[in-house]
Order: sequence, then C-alpha cells, then structure tokens
Amino acid sequence: MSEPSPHREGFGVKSAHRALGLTDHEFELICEKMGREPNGVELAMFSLLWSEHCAYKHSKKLLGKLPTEGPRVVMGPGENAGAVDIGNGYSIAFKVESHNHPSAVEPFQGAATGVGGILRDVIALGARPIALLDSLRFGEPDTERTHYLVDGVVRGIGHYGNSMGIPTVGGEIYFEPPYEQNPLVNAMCVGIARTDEMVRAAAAGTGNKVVLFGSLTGRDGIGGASVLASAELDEGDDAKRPTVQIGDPFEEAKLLECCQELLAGDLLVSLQDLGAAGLTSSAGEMASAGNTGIDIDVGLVPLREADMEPFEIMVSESQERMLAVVEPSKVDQVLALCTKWQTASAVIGEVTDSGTFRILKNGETVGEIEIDDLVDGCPLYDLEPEEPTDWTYQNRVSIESDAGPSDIALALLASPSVASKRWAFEQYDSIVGSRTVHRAGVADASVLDIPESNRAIAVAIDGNGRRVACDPFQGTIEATLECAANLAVVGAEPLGVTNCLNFGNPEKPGVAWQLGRAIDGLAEACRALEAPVVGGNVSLYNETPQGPIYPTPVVGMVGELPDPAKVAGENWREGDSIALVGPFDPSLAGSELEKQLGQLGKGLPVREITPVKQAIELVREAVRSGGIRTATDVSDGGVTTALAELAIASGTGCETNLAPVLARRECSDEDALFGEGPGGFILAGEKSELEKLGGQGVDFELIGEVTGNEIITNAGSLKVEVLVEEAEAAFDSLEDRIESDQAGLTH
Amino acid sequence: MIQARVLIRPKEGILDAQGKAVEGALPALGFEGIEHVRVGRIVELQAESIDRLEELCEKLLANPLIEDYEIETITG
Amino acid sequence: MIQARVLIRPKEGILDAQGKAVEGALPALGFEGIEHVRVGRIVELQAESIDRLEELCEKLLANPLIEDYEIETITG
Amino acid sequence: MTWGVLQFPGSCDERDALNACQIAGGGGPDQARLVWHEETDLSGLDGIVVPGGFSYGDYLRAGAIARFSPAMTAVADFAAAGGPVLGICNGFQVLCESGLLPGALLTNERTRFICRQGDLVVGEADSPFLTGLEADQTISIPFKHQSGRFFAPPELLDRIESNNQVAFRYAPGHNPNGSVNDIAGVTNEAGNVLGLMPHPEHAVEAFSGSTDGLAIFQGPALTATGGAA
Ligand SMILES: Nc1ncnc2c1ncn2[C@@H]1O[C@H](COP(=O)(O)OP(=O)(O)O)[C@@H](O)[C@H]1O
Ligand SMILES: [Mg+2]
Repeated sequence: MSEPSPHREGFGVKSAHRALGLTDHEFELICEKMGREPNGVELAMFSLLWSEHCAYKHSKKLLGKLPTEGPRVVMGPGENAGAVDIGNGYSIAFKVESHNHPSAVEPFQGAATGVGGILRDVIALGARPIALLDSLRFGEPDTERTHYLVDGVVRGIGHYGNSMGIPTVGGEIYFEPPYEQNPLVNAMCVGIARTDEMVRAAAAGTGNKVVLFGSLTGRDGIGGASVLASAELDEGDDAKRPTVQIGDPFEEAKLLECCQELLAGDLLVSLQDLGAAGLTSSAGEMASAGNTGIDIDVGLVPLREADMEPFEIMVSESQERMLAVVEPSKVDQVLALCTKWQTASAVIGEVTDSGTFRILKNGETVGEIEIDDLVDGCPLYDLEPEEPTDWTYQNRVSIESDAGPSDIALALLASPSVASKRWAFEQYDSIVGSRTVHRAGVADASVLDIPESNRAIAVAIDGNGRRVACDPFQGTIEATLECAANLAVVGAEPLGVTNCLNFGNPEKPGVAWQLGRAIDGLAEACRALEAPVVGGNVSLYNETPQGPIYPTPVVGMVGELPDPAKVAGENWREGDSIALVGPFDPSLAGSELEKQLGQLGKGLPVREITPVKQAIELVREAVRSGGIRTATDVSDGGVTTALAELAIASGTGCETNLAPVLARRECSDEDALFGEGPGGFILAGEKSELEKLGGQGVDFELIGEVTGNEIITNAGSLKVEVLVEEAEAAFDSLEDRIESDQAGLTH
Repeated sequence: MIQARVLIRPKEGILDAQGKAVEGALPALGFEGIEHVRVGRIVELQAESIDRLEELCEKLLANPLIEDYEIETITG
Repeated sequence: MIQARVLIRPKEGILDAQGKAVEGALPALGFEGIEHVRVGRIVELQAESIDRLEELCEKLLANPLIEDYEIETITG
Repeated sequence: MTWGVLQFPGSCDERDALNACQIAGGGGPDQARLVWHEETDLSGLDGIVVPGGFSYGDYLRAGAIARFSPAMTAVADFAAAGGPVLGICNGFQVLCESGLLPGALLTNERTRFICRQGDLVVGEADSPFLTGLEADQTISIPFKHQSGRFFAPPELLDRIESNNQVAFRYAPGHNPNGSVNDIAGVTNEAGNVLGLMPHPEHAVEAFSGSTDGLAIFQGPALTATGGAA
C-alpha cells in the first residue's frame, strides 16, 4: 500500500493514543505488531477495539470459568446473542446488555439506544424479538437527579420498545445510594428463530459483497460508547456530551422487517449489527470469525453529513445500522428489499482472503491492519484482587431502631426497592405480539406463549447488588437461584442464562475481588442448576469520585414450561391455606431491613445450593400439576413482605404464624418476619393440595390461611398486624415521590 | 429557495397536556411566576416556492381541528 | 409580565428523526422541491421576569446535549 | 369473510390483528392477509383493519403521514362503498386524520404512554362491528397508547352524540387519557367505519385474560348473515 500520512486524519500528535484510552505499552505493542506507527484511522480503530468495552481485557480470563455447554445450547458466548433449542425446529435467542454510561449522560436517549442495541444483537441472529426486560438501578428517589434519571430512562425504554412493537414484559428497579451518579440500565431481549435459519456473524466467501443498510452514518457517538464505557465519569462529562447517540425506533422497526425478509429469502451469507465502535468492530469481528480479510471503502458509505473523515466513518456509532455479507448475484435483490422498507443501503466493500482489514477512500487505501492484531491482539490483563477488610459503602439510617413490627412491615413495603413499580411498567407495551401470558407484576416471572413449538417460555431478570456487595460469591449465587425460583413459580425449568456484570474499576483490588468472586458464584450456581451461560455483557468502570457502584451481576434466565394455562399467579382466595416451602433460613444480613436500620456490613450466611435446588424443583412440579393457585418466592423484605404483596394483589388478608420456622431454624423472631435468604417459597391453595408437598425431602410447613382484611403475622413475641389497605397505600407510594418534578418533554 | 418556518400550536381552549405538565413541574424545580405555558411544534424547511406551503400545512403539518399554524418565510 | 417564546431544535449534526421522516414522506404526498426539513418544539409562556428563563431552558424545556434553544421575548 | 390488515412502515400490531381475524373466522388460512401500504387493489377483501402501532414513527402527529398512503386512498373508496373498516389505536388516529372518522386524538392528559387492562361500555352506535354486542354491556379490553385523548369541538361532539356515533366509552373510573365524554371509539355516520383506541385484537385468546374483543371481529360476518346477538 502507499504509506498513508500519519498526520492526515487529525490525530497526528504522538500521545494521541493516551487521549484515546490506550496505554503506552499498548501503543508500543500496536507499533510492534504493525511494524510501524499507525496512522490516524488505524489508531482510532485500535483504540476502540482495544478498549475494555470491545476487548474485555480485564474480564475475558475470568469469563472462561462460566459453564457454557448443555444439550439445549444452539449458540453460546461469542455470537451476537446466545440461543437455546425450544423444540419443533425453533430456538430462543437472548442476551442482556448494559447502557449505563450513556444513560448517566442522557437518560432518555441512553436507555432508548440501549434497547435498540440489544434488539439488534438478537435481530442479527436472524431471530424476531418477542420480548424485552430491563434491570435498572438508581440512587435513592429523593433527589432531583434521580427523578430526572428515572423519568428519562423509563420513558426511553418505553419509547423504543413500544414504537418497535416489542413488548417489555418484565424487569426490576432498585434504588440504592451507590448508583446515584452512575445508574445502571441493563436491557435484555428475547427472540425466536427457526433454528436452521439462524445466521452467524462470520464473514465468508472471498469476493462476496459487504452491504451496509439502515440509518445514514453521522457523527453520533464518535469515541462514544467505547470511551464512555471505559473511563470513569467525572466533572468533565460535558466534553463527552456532543457524542450522544440518538435512537430512531421507526428506523429500527423497518430494519427488523427488512432483515426478516432478507433472511426468509435466503439472501444473506452473514449478518451483524453495528454497536460500539461501529463499522470497525462489526466488520473486523465478522472477518475475524470467518478467518477472512475485508475491504471497506468509506467513500461508499451513505452519510448524514457530507464532510466526514474516514476515521469518523469507521468509528461512528450511528444507531439502527446492520452489516451483511451477500453473494454478488444476490446484491440487487438485497438492495431492492432495502428500498421496499425505505431504508438506505449500499455495497461498501468486499470479503477478501488477505487476512487484513483495508480501509479505502474512493479506491485509495487509507488504512491497513491485520485482522488478528485488531480483534485478538489486545493484551488480556490479570486482575490483582484483594478482599476489602471492611464494609466500604456508606449506609444511612431511614428507620427508627425502636420501630414496632407493624411499622417496619409498612416501611419495608414503602421502601423504594420493594414498592410497586407498576407506574413504570404501565409505560411499557407489555402485550404487543400476542404472546404475553403473564406480564411484569403479575407473577415473579413473565410467561410468553410459543405456539410454534407448542409450549411456553418464562423469563426473569435479577440481581440484588446490595447482597452482592455484602458477599459477592454468595450474593451472585442467590441472584441466580432467585431467577430459577422465579421461573419455578410459573412452572418453568431453566434452559439458559445470560448475564451483565456491572462493576467498578477492576484495576482497584477491591473491585477486582468482587468481580472474581461474583463470576465464581455465577459459575457455581449455573453449574448446579444445569443452566449454561450462553451470552452476556460486562460493564466496568461504573464509578464516580464518590466511589464504585455496588457490584451488580444482573442475571437473566429463560426457561420452558409445558402448559401456560397452569401458571400460578398472585391472586389467593379467602379460605386458602398458606405454606412456607424450602430450606429458607432467614437472616437480617444484607436485608432491606438491615439497610434501613443503617447496619449493613460484610458477609452473608453461607447457604447450600442443593437443598434450594430441590425446593425449586418441588415447587415447579407442584405448579405444573395445576394444584397450586398462588406461589411466590421469598425475596426482598422477607416473609412478611411476600405475604403482604400477595394480600395486596388480591385484596384479601391473611393470618399466619411463623412458629414452625422458629422451631426449625436458629433465627430470631425478627429474622423470621423480615429476614432474607435463598430457598423460600410461599404457596397458597387448597390445604389438601398443599399437603401433597410434605414428606418429599423438602422442608414444608403450613403457616396459616387467607382471611379477612388484615395482614397478621406472628413470630414468637412479635406480631405484624396491618390493614391490607394501609399496606397497599405504602406499596403504591413511590410514584408520587418520583414524578413530582418531571415534564416528560423529550420525544 | 425560500426558508420557511411553520409554528404549530394547540388551538386555544384545548387542554395542552404537555404545557400543563411543564407548569406542573415548575414549583418542584424552584421556578416561580411562570404561567400560561403552551407547547407546540416548529417545522423548518426550504422550499422552491411559497405556493403550496399553505396546502402543506393544512394537509400535513397541522391538523386544523386541533392546531393553529403560522408560516414565517425568509426569502434567501 | 413577559411573553416569551422558546424555539427548541435538534442540534446541528444530531439525528433529526422526525424531520427525516417528514422529508421522506413528502414526494409521495405530491410535494416536490422541499428539503432540509427540521422539526423542533416551541414553548410559549408568560414569566414575571426574564432572569431565569435561560436556566428553565437548560433544566426543563430543552436538552442542551442534543438540542439548541433560542429565547425570544416580548415585554408586555 | 376475508380481512385485509394494512401494514405501514412502523405498524406494530398488524400480526395481532391478523391473528384476531383468523380466530374470529374459525381458524382457516384464508381469512386474513396483510395489505402493504402501497397496494391499491382491495378486491376480494370483505373487511379492512387499520392496525395499531407507530406508523411512520408517529412523527409529526400520530397517523398524519400514513393517511396519505395509496392503500388509504383505496380504503376510503372501500368505506364509501359501505365496506366495514376497523381502526385500532394508531389505525383510529389514521382514520381521523384522513377524515373517515370525526374528531382527533391528542396526547394523553398525563402525557405518558399507558398500557393496562380496562373496561369499556358499549355505546348506542349502529355498526356491523357491534352486532354481537349489546348497548350498555361492559367488556374488558386492554388500552395502550400515548395519544389517545379523543377530542371534538363542541358542535361536532354534539353531532357525534346525537347521531349515536359513539361506539364505546370508558367505564366510569377507567378513562386513561382524558377523552371528552369518556369516548373510546366512534363510528362514521353510516356506521361501517369504526375507530377505537383500546385493543380488541389483544383480547381474543383465553391466556390474555379476556376474549371480549372477539365479538368486534365477528360482528361484520354476523351482520352479513343476518345474525344478531
Ligand atoms: N458476562 C458474560 N457472560 C457470558 N458471555 C459474555 C459475557 N460478556 C460478554 N459475553 C459474550 O462476549 C461476546 C461479545 O460481547 P459484546 O461485545 O457485548 O457483543 P456485541 O458486540 O455483539 O454486542 C458476546 O458473544 C457475549 O455474549
Ligand atoms: Mg453484536
């Protein structure tokens, strides 16, 4: 090639690599691999693909510990999304991804484009998205900043999913101080595809054409996601702002239908979405996966702004774009379908056998990089973990230490993380697509009808960062078990797991320790549940000068169930018996109540996985048998909160006594009422049906019955006694606190 | 070429939900003494001639049942 | 009282999805020769003083990251 | 009865509508097909659904762009000839924008998108879509929209009311958007064109919690065979 001038694209200065986030060592390595210094285009491309976000340089070694194989796995980590077999020739594709830093800067667009991005990962497999879930974390809901973030994020998620016609069927929202400046926005997408029509992202076939289609390429997010996702946010945020990406769900709706028609017509060799690092990453990874080379001519890319530099075109993160490899004879048909769907398209390059990534501008070479150097050349780092000796997060008191049990029960129901999120979920279209059997808030897991294979799936997403902060290993096991428990109450068995690891700066020993222990916990729980991890995402550097976020592994799980008509819900009836099932051994450690008392500290009690798994299986089978009307797992706020939520859902109270728990466990009266931990289920229904669950090797106790208009729970000398109405008022109190100062203007 | 600006506002007497939402948010943000907030749309465009702008507004840019419009042009 | 009018437009270089969609639809509607369509918002209000209008725009009416705003006032 | 379900770029609920037409017709394969927005030949179709969604992204104003599509011109002719046309949500907005139905739909009073199950009371309108329902009957149908606040200026509203063009009202306490007179759906003067904001196509299968929407899709066929509820 003609040696391009290193100064031409505007980087030139020798230390530019530092501004782009590369270390001196990494820069030297690049020079060594290339045998020369990179020019501006090349440096921009390297800086993005060698960023944390694309190269996983601080997490890749650890991720290798996760179990990824199983009889139902169709696609595992390494593809745009994972996929599991659902029978009758169909697969379910799914993945969760973060958009934390973009949402901290611009919540509406950040969340919207987060949804758009995860949709494209599933679309890229050739799947049709059928559901979205979201897992959100904010600071306490008493600041203007939190109100602004919640308002924007919730509207952004709704805006994108609703406009696309993909139902948002579930999710979770926690409010904890460490997320105040650095909220978490994780979105999960679930799609369905014919297994034999799914496409991989690998480029193949020398001479095949590379087609870019979708939105025009503009200056959106230049240096955006990658830089934003790899550097701590600080006071200088404003400088990063002009690179905000804007989402256009209308464009993506057309793109989805267009991709579906292209695949149905068997017109594509491979398909890839454009996400972080834009063309550089999608074309580079396509070539890498296919062991090919690739030529891209930036002069052929349809632009929104005429005067863009080659490096800008190569790293632009304009949304709603896809890249396809197409046989030359099918190019015309592909472009015609794009025209039908009113979406821009162009042949921008070709697959080669050179093993290099060549960037041209109107035929002239402006950059040339070995694919291996770009995609796999980034050094992977070992972490230097060190367990912190103390609780490193602050914890303020929000409940009097002498509050009585009834007041505590109400305070827990009103606690932002526990309180009803209906005001948020009602902003999401949860029914479009005609598959939604159970949406968010109706059961612990959402259930979707899959008539294609004559069964249903259940999906859940979970991750209590506070408990993980107390003990990353145990806390992550619990998050995974909770997902499985949520599936069990609708009668579903896990098929596969996706996850998003949201952590602080891994170069800090304490964070490194959290990350390592959390991955160990995830691996152990998934292995025990025989639920392989088929995909995921890692989001590091979630910290601000105020410190890191709680370590927050968000676990997404997909399971299957034979008969959606036999799903247990939350509506119990007067006269039903109530049972507590499972090895639940409550403790205040890491609980919602301990947080409110300002007493959080290190450590969670160790609980074995096997008995929890047995309880999960027992509940699942009981629900499948159709005898159980009402089931929920015991989670945030303990048994009393779980009972209260059921009472609120049906408008009928209960009278219970936790004496059997006190007799069986070494816990205090307060632990029994409000303690948390894995392995507890509340079931309600006919006494004779419930009693069938006894004597099966899983702890089982009848604790009371459904009756009256009060929630009454006795535990030794303590008694909770609140009116269902009062409980409901507390439970529904969050909306007014959140929305007071928002006009909801941005569209 | 003509540079045109079309201002589209909710008709007088129709509840302007967005305007009301802005007004509702003001006190909590500490803004006093602001009232009669109305939110509308602005469409800016370049047209070869002014002839059909009125028609464009009537047909597409505004819905005369609920919106008033006003065309401002700068011939360039 | 001051009568103020705030024009809010997508920033130069930022994707204007609405403008693009409208422009794309025009030929099919029989409108030719219209280009550079940009769609924004207009907020009209009455304020006791001009002092905090700028802050109001920054905080509530516009999103300075992706939108430019322009305040026009008529003292009445 | 063979239905055509319009499909615009940005339609979302067209497959749901197709599904509802098929279930209403007893499950045969030929009872509904998608009609691409550029199609103008509606021959062979006995009824039209303009489905929900965000045609053209709802940019500018919900329904404002879609109403100019070639298919909508054909639908206007179809309606003028007395053919049954059902507009759901965005489809209702498109029918209002195109003048086939009276009134307009404004941003919800609370400005936000809202999705929830709610009750509707059947109105007095004389429409083939209401053949299987009785006036004052309450049905449970999901609502989901951001711009669903029905509005008509006073004289027009009087006319709609006195002509008995109100097909559905939100039941007391269920008005999700501030619609005038709790109006959830209206017909044209002839009654063959019906638009409503709630989504009957999402209430046709038992698992969704209500099958009350089926009657609306079955109405025209019942009317054609002279059946009544
Ligand atoms: N925490 C994780 N667990 C399992 N797989 C992961 C995890 N993080 C990333 N992966 C996998 O690594 C690959 C690259 O991820 P990512 O860069 O997010 O993909 P994309 O560029 O398609 O969005 C994907 O196949 C993803 O599933
Ligand atoms: Mg991808």
